Amino acid sequence: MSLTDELYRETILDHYHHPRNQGELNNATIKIEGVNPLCGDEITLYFNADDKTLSDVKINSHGCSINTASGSIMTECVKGQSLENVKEVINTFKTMMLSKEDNTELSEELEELECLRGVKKYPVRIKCALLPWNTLQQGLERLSSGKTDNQDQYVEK
Amino acid sequence: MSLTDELYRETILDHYHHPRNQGELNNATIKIEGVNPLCGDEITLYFNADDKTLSDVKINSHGCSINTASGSIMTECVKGQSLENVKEVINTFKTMMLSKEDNTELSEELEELECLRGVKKYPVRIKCALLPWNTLQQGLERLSSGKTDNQDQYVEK
Amino acid sequence: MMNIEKIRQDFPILDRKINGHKLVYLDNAATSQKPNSVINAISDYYKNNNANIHRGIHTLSEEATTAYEDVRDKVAAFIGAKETKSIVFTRNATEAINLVAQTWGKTNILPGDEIVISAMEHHSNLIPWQWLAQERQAKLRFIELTPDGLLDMESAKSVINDKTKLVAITQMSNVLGTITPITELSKLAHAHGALLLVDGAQGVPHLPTNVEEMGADFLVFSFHKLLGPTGVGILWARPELLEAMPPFLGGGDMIASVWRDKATFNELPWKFEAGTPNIADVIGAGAAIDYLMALGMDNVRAHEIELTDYALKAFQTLDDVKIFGPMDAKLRGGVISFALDHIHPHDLGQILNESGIAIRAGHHCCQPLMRDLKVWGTARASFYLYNTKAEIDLLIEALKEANKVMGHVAYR
Amino acid sequence: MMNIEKIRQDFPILDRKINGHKLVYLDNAATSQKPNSVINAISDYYKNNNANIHRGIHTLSEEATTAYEDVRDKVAAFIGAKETKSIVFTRNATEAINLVAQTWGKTNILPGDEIVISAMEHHSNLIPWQWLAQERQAKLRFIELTPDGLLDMESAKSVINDKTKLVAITQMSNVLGTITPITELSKLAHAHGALLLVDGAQGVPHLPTNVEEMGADFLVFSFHKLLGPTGVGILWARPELLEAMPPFLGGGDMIASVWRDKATFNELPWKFEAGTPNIADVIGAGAAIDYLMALGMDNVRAHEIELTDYALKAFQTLDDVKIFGPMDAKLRGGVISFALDHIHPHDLGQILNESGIAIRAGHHCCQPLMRDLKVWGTARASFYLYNTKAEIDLLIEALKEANKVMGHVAYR
Ligand SMILES: Cc1ncc(COP(=O)(O)O)c(C=O)c1O
Ligand SMILES: Cc1ncc(COP(=O)(O)O)c(C=O)c1O
Repeated sequence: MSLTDELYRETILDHYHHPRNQGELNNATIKIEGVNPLCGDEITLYFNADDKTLSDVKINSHGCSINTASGSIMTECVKGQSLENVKEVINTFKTMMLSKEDNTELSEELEELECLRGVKKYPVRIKCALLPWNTLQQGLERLSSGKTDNQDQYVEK
Repeated sequence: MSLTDELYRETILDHYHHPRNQGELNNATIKIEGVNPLCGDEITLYFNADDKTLSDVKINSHGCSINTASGSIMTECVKGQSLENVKEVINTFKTMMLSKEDNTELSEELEELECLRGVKKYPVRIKCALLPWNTLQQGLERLSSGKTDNQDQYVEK
Repeated sequence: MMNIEKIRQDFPILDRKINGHKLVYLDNAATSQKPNSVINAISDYYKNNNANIHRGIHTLSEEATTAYEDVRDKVAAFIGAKETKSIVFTRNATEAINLVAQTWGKTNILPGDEIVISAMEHHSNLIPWQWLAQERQAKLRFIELTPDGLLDMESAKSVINDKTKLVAITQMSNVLGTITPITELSKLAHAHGALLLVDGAQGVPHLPTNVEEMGADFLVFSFHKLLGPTGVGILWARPELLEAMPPFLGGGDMIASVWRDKATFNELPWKFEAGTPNIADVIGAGAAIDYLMALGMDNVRAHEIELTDYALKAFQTLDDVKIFGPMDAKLRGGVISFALDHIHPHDLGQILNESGIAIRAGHHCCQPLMRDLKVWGTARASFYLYNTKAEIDLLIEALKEANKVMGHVAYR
Repeated sequence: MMNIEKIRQDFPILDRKINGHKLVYLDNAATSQKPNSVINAISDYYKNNNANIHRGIHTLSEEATTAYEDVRDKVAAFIGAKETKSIVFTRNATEAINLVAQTWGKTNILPGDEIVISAMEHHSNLIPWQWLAQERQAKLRFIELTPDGLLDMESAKSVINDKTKLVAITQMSNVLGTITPITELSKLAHAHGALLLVDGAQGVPHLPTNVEEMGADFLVFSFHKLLGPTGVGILWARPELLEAMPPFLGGGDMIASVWRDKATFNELPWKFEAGTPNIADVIGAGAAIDYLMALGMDNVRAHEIELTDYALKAFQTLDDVKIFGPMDAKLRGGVISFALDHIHPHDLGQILNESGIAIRAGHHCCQPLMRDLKVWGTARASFYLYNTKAEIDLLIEALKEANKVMGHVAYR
């Protein structure tokens, strides 16, 4: 199996070709764009939430397979979850992607994320995988700050 | 005789230590500054002239030996000369300094300039020698343009 | 005719192995590789002549000054400029455009004036004019493209008018490869009293370029795309324009006399070069010009037409491929943007890299063009004088492989 | 303690012969020489990893990006900056100062505000403030020097007041060698709500430097004076200042999203780096930091104090010599400006060059200071880590010779 085959393992390709929760949410509590200026990936994330639960989420991706799959799996992992849980999921995923060691454990509900672990070997692609998550994180910050003016843009660093 | 000895031959040192026509001319027809931004040499040139003759000239030099000597000898060569002659002298000197060949002939009246011929071997110093002459040339241009506002600065290139 | 195999030996990086494969470098529109003569010019300078220039009287400083200033003559000869003093060294093409916008622009653009660029400009030839237009309450207008990606001269005629003060246009598109009709544009602009700035970042490295024949008023380009080092760009402008422009950055070397409260400025071109310049790389840039002049830009261009023609035909043997830009190699440079139906360019770039093939993927700093093309990015292969048909064959093979890796699922 | 003979072997140019003599390079305040590790870092990059950065997905681009960005960490560590994103690469110190003047300055300086610099600033730390003051109808004020060439803190206290918005000051004078009391100035400036910009062009290469200890808000310097290549300067600023500053030059790489009529900008530090940066030389600059960090800046400073002390004493054995600046080597760097009574500095420079000794002569880009000192220029010998006492002996010998060549005629 070549490195590339490993990267593009089936789960990623499945989510890339059939992304879940794609599209727009009318009257979303939060609408936020995420941009990776270095490669041009852009996503728009919509979600409905009160101060406890993230009840619905949709994403409009125009990125590469990693970016699209990561966003697709993310929506599955966070939809209907308590905000507390959502934050924990974000943390788990970011730790998995950014820590030097490769020993982050994924619980059963998150095991779909497993397929993205291979991305760590390709440093330039890590940002592709992180963009939806960082955008969600910024969206949550906006939610808790009460500034829901829907003008925000998250720019990947 | 080392290269340096040759450069600092006696005539130059004499003019450097006893520069001729140094100082200011009150109510000069033309007063013009000359600057070499690269080394900081600055001179101020004063002369009286009508449309035919350069009747008097003074120079205020703060430059190196080459610059000071060149200005000093220049004043001797041009003082009291017809403007036509002055232009010719300027041309002769500039040709001597700038031509690739080393065969510019100097007439008897100009033979004091001979000592500056050695400067040609030191390309950075050529500008030191040229500054008074280029400043005089620009001053003459101002004279003939009628703009005698005494605000001019010649900047060596 | 150039001997490409011999040329390749001058470029040490071409022996590099990537993932076990010999490097196939097809990212020349981003930056070119460098011949030994350029690399050595830089290290020889540091080993033998390094000194600060202009203000020094010792031997090293004199040698460094001469070597640095001599490159100005070479650049002038290379682009057919009549006067050495019209050559200003900058960091890159981007800085050169900003210099013009901030000096010429701020003294010449008034409210209501119009600045004209095209739909395919690089961000570097867009953002400075957006800012200038905003600041001066001027209008930024766009020449559109024809459906096959050429500059639409009808559109040019309709947007350039007597309010136009500047037409700023790329000589060759870094996305579509399109070569623009500079001489025609020059006539059009000048007929309306406007000036013409040519963004030669892509054009100058690949096309014989003569500022007089083009009828340009400003030309900018970057040496890193022209076999030269990073950190050196050129602004050429007609000397009378440069004379009239206020200085750009202030500091050492660009002054004549300085007092606490005022200063007078140095002559051209030094008025525009503040502080210690990038001496070593300018000298390296001189070696790049020597290299290209020895080959002849006509030969470089002929080789690239041949390669591009070959590549355009080879691409058409692929399924599901879309090529952006003109299909006639004579109307374009060796920059081929393309898309495969089911593979995002970013993925494609990575898959090709597994075979040692370096292409670029993304918006190529031309987001407005991407929006017009209704894509989020393209894959781009771009050639230079050391590329071969065999390398294009490898590219095509690898693209076929990629279709397999990513599957032919016709979704999204 | 450093082994100077071993260090000298790292600098190939020190074997250079000038007019039959071994080069004695005492023009380090103008630019430093480069060790092999720096020269090789640049050529190795071109031979193995050269690519455009940030936007590429292929191996070379990834390697180049990593190598380039890693230098930011090194620079941050070298100057004690806490955040990598606070390091902006510029062409030189001059550009960095202009950047601050044109972005921070234009958004923060209002009519009636005051900008304070000192009487000994380099033109690069003067002209940008002259322009800003003129444009904003602000006032440029000067801290004077004490008779022995130190910064006069009484004067500082009298010119810095609540109208002061910025104090911009050299860390070490390139003419007098004077080291300024940055920490004290920082307290004084901050007490009045002003910011402190430190021109570290001379200081950073020679003194252990820590932005936090200094209490600086901005620090600029140039790598060519710090064993590094030409074409790389640094702007460090407190991140919250950089965040609030508008961008400087517009173009590729500094944007986030671009439309025809507007754009959003990239994160720090890239917001301030428009167009293709000087990649190779930044990587070379990283090698320069490695070299200095391995030696230890404390050791560099100790060596230079020793040399300077030796030189100051040796100078006093000469007739008719005047030294400008403080006479205590601990209060100054290894930059010695001097005058011989009857020899113009320009002539002196040339005479020393006959013996292979490279010094500088002129106004050293400090014309206002020259006017204050009532001279048209000075001769200047300046040291770095590879200089030796034996070289100072050669200098003193040659100065005695010069007195003979030019004669002792006490005129003018
Ligand atoms: C004190 C000081 N500031 C600023 C500069 C300007 O540095 P650069 O020419 O590298 O921009 C210099 C060097 O000449 C200097 O000595
Ligand atoms: C057409 C065009 N213009 C301008 C630029 C900017 O060049 P640089 O990044 O060297 O300033 C580029 C290169 O990226 C380009 O392709």
